[in-house]
Amino acid sequence: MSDSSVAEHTEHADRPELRHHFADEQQQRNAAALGMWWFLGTEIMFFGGMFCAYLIYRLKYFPEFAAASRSLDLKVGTLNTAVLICSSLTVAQAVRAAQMGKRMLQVKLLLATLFFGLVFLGVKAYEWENKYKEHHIPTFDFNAKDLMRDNQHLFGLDKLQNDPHALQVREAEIQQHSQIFFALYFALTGMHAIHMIVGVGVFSVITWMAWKGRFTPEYHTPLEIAGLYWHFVDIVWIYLFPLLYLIDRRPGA
Amino acid sequence: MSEHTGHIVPSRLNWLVFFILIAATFLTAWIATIDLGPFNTVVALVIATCKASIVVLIFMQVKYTSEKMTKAVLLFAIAWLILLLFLSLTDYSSRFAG
Amino acid sequence: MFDNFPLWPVGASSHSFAVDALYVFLVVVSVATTLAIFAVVGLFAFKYRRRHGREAEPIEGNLILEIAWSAAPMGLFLIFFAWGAVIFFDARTPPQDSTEIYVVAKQWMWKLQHTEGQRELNELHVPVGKNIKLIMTSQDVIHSFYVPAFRLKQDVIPGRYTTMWFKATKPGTYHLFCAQYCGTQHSGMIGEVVVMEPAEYETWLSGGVPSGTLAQNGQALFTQLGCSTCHRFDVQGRGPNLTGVYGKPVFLEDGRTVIADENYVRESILVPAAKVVSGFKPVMPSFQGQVSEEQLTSLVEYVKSLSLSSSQAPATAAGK
Amino acid sequence: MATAAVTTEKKNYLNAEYGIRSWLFTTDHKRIALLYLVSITAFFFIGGFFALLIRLELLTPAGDLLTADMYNKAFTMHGQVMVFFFLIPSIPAVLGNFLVPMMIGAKDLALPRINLISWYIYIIAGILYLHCIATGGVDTGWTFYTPYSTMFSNTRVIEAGLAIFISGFSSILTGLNFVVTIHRMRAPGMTWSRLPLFVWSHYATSIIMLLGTPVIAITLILVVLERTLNLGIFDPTRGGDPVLFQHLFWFYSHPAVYIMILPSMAVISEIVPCFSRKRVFGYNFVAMSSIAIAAIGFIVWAHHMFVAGISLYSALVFSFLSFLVAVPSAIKVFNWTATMYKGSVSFSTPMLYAFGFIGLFTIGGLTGLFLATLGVDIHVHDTYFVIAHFHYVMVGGAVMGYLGGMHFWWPKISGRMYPEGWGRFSAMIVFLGFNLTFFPQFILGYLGMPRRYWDYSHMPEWQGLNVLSTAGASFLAVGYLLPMAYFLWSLRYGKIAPDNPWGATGLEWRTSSPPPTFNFEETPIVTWEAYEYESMPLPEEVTLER
Repeated sequence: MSDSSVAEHTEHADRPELRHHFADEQQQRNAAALGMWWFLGTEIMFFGGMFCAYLIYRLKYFPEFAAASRSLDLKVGTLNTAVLICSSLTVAQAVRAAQMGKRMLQVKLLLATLFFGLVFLGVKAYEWENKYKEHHIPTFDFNAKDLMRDNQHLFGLDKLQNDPHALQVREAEIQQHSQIFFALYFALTGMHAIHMIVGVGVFSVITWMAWKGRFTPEYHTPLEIAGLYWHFVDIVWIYLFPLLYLIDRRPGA
Repeated sequence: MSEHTGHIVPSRLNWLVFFILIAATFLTAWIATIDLGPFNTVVALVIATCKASIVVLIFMQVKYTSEKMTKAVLLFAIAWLILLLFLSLTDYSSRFAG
Repeated sequence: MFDNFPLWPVGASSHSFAVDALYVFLVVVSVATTLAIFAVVGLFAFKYRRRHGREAEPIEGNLILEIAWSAAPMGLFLIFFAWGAVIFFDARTPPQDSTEIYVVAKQWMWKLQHTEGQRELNELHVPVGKNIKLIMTSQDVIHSFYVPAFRLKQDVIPGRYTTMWFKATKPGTYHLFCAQYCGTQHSGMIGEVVVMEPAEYETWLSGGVPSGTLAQNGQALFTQLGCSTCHRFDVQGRGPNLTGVYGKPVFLEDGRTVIADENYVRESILVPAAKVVSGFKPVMPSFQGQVSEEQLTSLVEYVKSLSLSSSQAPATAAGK
Repeated sequence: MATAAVTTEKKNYLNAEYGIRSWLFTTDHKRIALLYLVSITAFFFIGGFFALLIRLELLTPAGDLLTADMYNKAFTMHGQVMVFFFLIPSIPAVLGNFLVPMMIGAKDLALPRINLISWYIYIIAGILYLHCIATGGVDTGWTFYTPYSTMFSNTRVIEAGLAIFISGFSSILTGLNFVVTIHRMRAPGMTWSRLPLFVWSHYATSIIMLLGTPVIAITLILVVLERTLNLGIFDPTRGGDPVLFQHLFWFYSHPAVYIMILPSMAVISEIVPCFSRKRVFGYNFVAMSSIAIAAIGFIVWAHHMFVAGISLYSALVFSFLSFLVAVPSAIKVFNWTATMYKGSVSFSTPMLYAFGFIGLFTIGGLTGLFLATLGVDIHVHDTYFVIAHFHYVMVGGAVMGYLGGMHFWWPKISGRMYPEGWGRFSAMIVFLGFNLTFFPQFILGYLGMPRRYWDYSHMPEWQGLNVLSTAGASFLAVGYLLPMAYFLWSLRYGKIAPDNPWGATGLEWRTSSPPPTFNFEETPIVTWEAYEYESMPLPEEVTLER
């Protein structure tokens, strides 16, 4: 750490939050915010690589993707989206509370954020556990039998009933291609969950800082920056929800 | 020095955004069950983009920031993502056809 | 003494000349540009070298010059692009009357199969002056079929067919390389392409002990696997009549249209349900895992032979 | 504003604090730059060692020195070490780290702790990669092509992939720091149109680091997951597409070439005006061409895949786009040349490297056009022609720029002068050795020698050119070792460097050598244009030395 160098450079001694190399707080805040925005740009491309793979395989193996998507629990997915939106609201309100200098309100809102974040992760864990029970985790005894059972028509399996060999082969294919969906599902939701876990860790620190009264209407940059990250993770989920859960939910299809 | 605090978003606006987001979430889940042909995906993505936009504009305060760079960075990154997807498709779209 | 310092590869295909011509053009332009830049740098460096009593003159820039030296290279590049594109387009579009040879690559060898039935390992015999189309796939990793004398290469990818074509113009023996890194013995995955006079080639063809042409093998397999019970030629069976299908557009059940090329036939054998012909039910079983890549090539070849008029393919006409 | 005589008592960033802790926990961008300098130099010699093995093996046609597997590992690790652990961090993390804040009149980078973290991340990645080398290495080729890397290779692919994944974060954080610093930390009066071109190029480089690196990060993670969990995303036997990997890989790895060359162009854009005593010709065009290279560089990636089984249509699109990126590169070369016109050109060591750069980059760039030309690429793709081309750009270009920059700023970094005679001598050795090493490879490539061949005993006619190449490589090795030796020598015995030995205009020359911890005694206020050499007198000692 640069404590020694800060001590050496005493011109900001009266402003403890201001680091030595910045001229004023405004410059420091702007630098941090810009840094976070660029980092979020990086994150877009990080998920972008997976979105690219997703797009191509979705075009290539649409029936399997549609069927696998239907096997995800829509109610739980919708609910979880709502939970994440709640957490975004509490973050936005916490920033507001900091801007107005209300310490306890900040802390409560941040605790609520942590709560919603953990609920989201809990629900995600529950969904993954179900995937495990359904044998929908790639390579862990992966089995797409239930997908075939529920989507006879979509896969054209109904037309193959009197040809056991054809059935068998088509089934092997469905097994493979739906596994690609689930590979991408776990890659995408897993990367998202890792981001959530990091977010919860960061917000624990932020909550502690808020509790200690570190944030004032003049200085609450860490909260603001962490908030940007949290909202971004929320936005990723806003896209993952339709891309994973809503590929094809039409009743007739 | 009011610059330091930035713009304070009214509480009511935050709540309004919240309700729109929740409503849109249920809306998109419901619309997905109606047969719109190929437009199901389009509608789902349009709704997602609207939701993402208001999060960016209000919650992330991009609407209020005096900083031009924020928008530029955002547009930059999105443009790059589209380049990746679009140019990969120049290969795949014409490969599937053949 | 130049045995150890060859400067130019032999050219032995209809392509070599085209590629060489463009290459020479590029070399000439590049050398001229490089020399010009070196000369100007050298001239400036010498003429304006640091001397006492002479100061540098401040010059900010010159818009017209900037535009000129942006536009001029761009114009030149457009020529490179267009010329290169024409050659590439030609190299990637096999003529209709090509003789087909199947290539199966695996770590670390080339298996080649002539439609007449001959099989070869790491050695390919072709007649001079005939268009040859290679239909290639790999059993394991990505390889690349590269014959420098023909100035052609194409990656060979597992799970699908890629094609390339050439017309050899000069009899001789030429190197065949794997150009895509494929593991331990990558540099040992080499072979020879033997280009022969047509008469000599006929002798070579008949010299071997082919167990029948590729299409004939395919036909036998077609019956053996029971394909012929559905794909009938006399009456409409459960599957479409395959006569004349190859190379033509096929209307699919889901409204799309595809051209029935090698990849389509291959896919239809392995993944029948993917593109079902309009008016038929997806009842065909997949043969994934049941037929080897070699057998697959013979089946594809047989389906093809059903579309060729007897004048073009005497060998297969006899088999029919 | 340049301070007068330097007293030995003067505090600077080097003697401000002592002890290992003062280095390992520093947040001073200059000290972090030196930490990077030491670590990338170590990796340069490791990569160089593998290069040596490759060249020795190819001295004779038979595969006699190494086994096939050892050879495959040697070229793989040569590529990965040089690309990910030397070239990508080289100029940005050393010279960029040191100079970007000083050039814009800042006391430090905007995020100093992040800067230190990025070095630690780099070290963690480096140690992981060294562990990978020590425990058997990796043989996939630096490109990790699937399905070989995922299903067939029996080497330590996971470890190598993770090491490169981690090093990516170091690169992202460095880029992030530069962008924020350039936007937020400029001294009063340092407008965008007064920024040194070095800073412009680093800005462009940072954009590539930020938007490209995450894609290779996720791609490598997918490869690792594919190997550990058998996902099948790139496995053709399970419905995956191996060519998709190539798309994702080159989406980063082509722009990565510009991460290497843009900072080098940055150095040349500083050296040429300084040793011509003139403003750079067409400042706006040189600055904007950096941005254009960064932007267009992202949309040309599939020119690595013309024969990889992409569609004909896609190949045409990418060939066309690839030619576009050559235009801004050409603009730069023309502008540097024009800068010398009516100048006062000195042949000091950095300028010799700049000449070398212009020459080698011209050849490297022009041969790149051969590869963008579809018809010719079918023949020369994956041959030694490609090897020669990218070494001309990445070694001839990037390393020449790096060495030129090291000589140019060595007085500032160390406070000492290097021996000028030795400097000129080794610049010449590097230039000649380089050409001898790599020019024969163009011919080998057109003859059809495929890359990554361990044994060419069936093609003995290739030996002559390979011998030339190996001979050149030994010159090159001497050329690289010499500067290392006399730089170290100069630390103790070199002449004390004045603040501005070259009479250069940049802000970094208006503070003492070596600079104080916070770079400037007081924040500078910029009132002059970039490269205002007409109002910058040549210092006495340089005038005498010519």
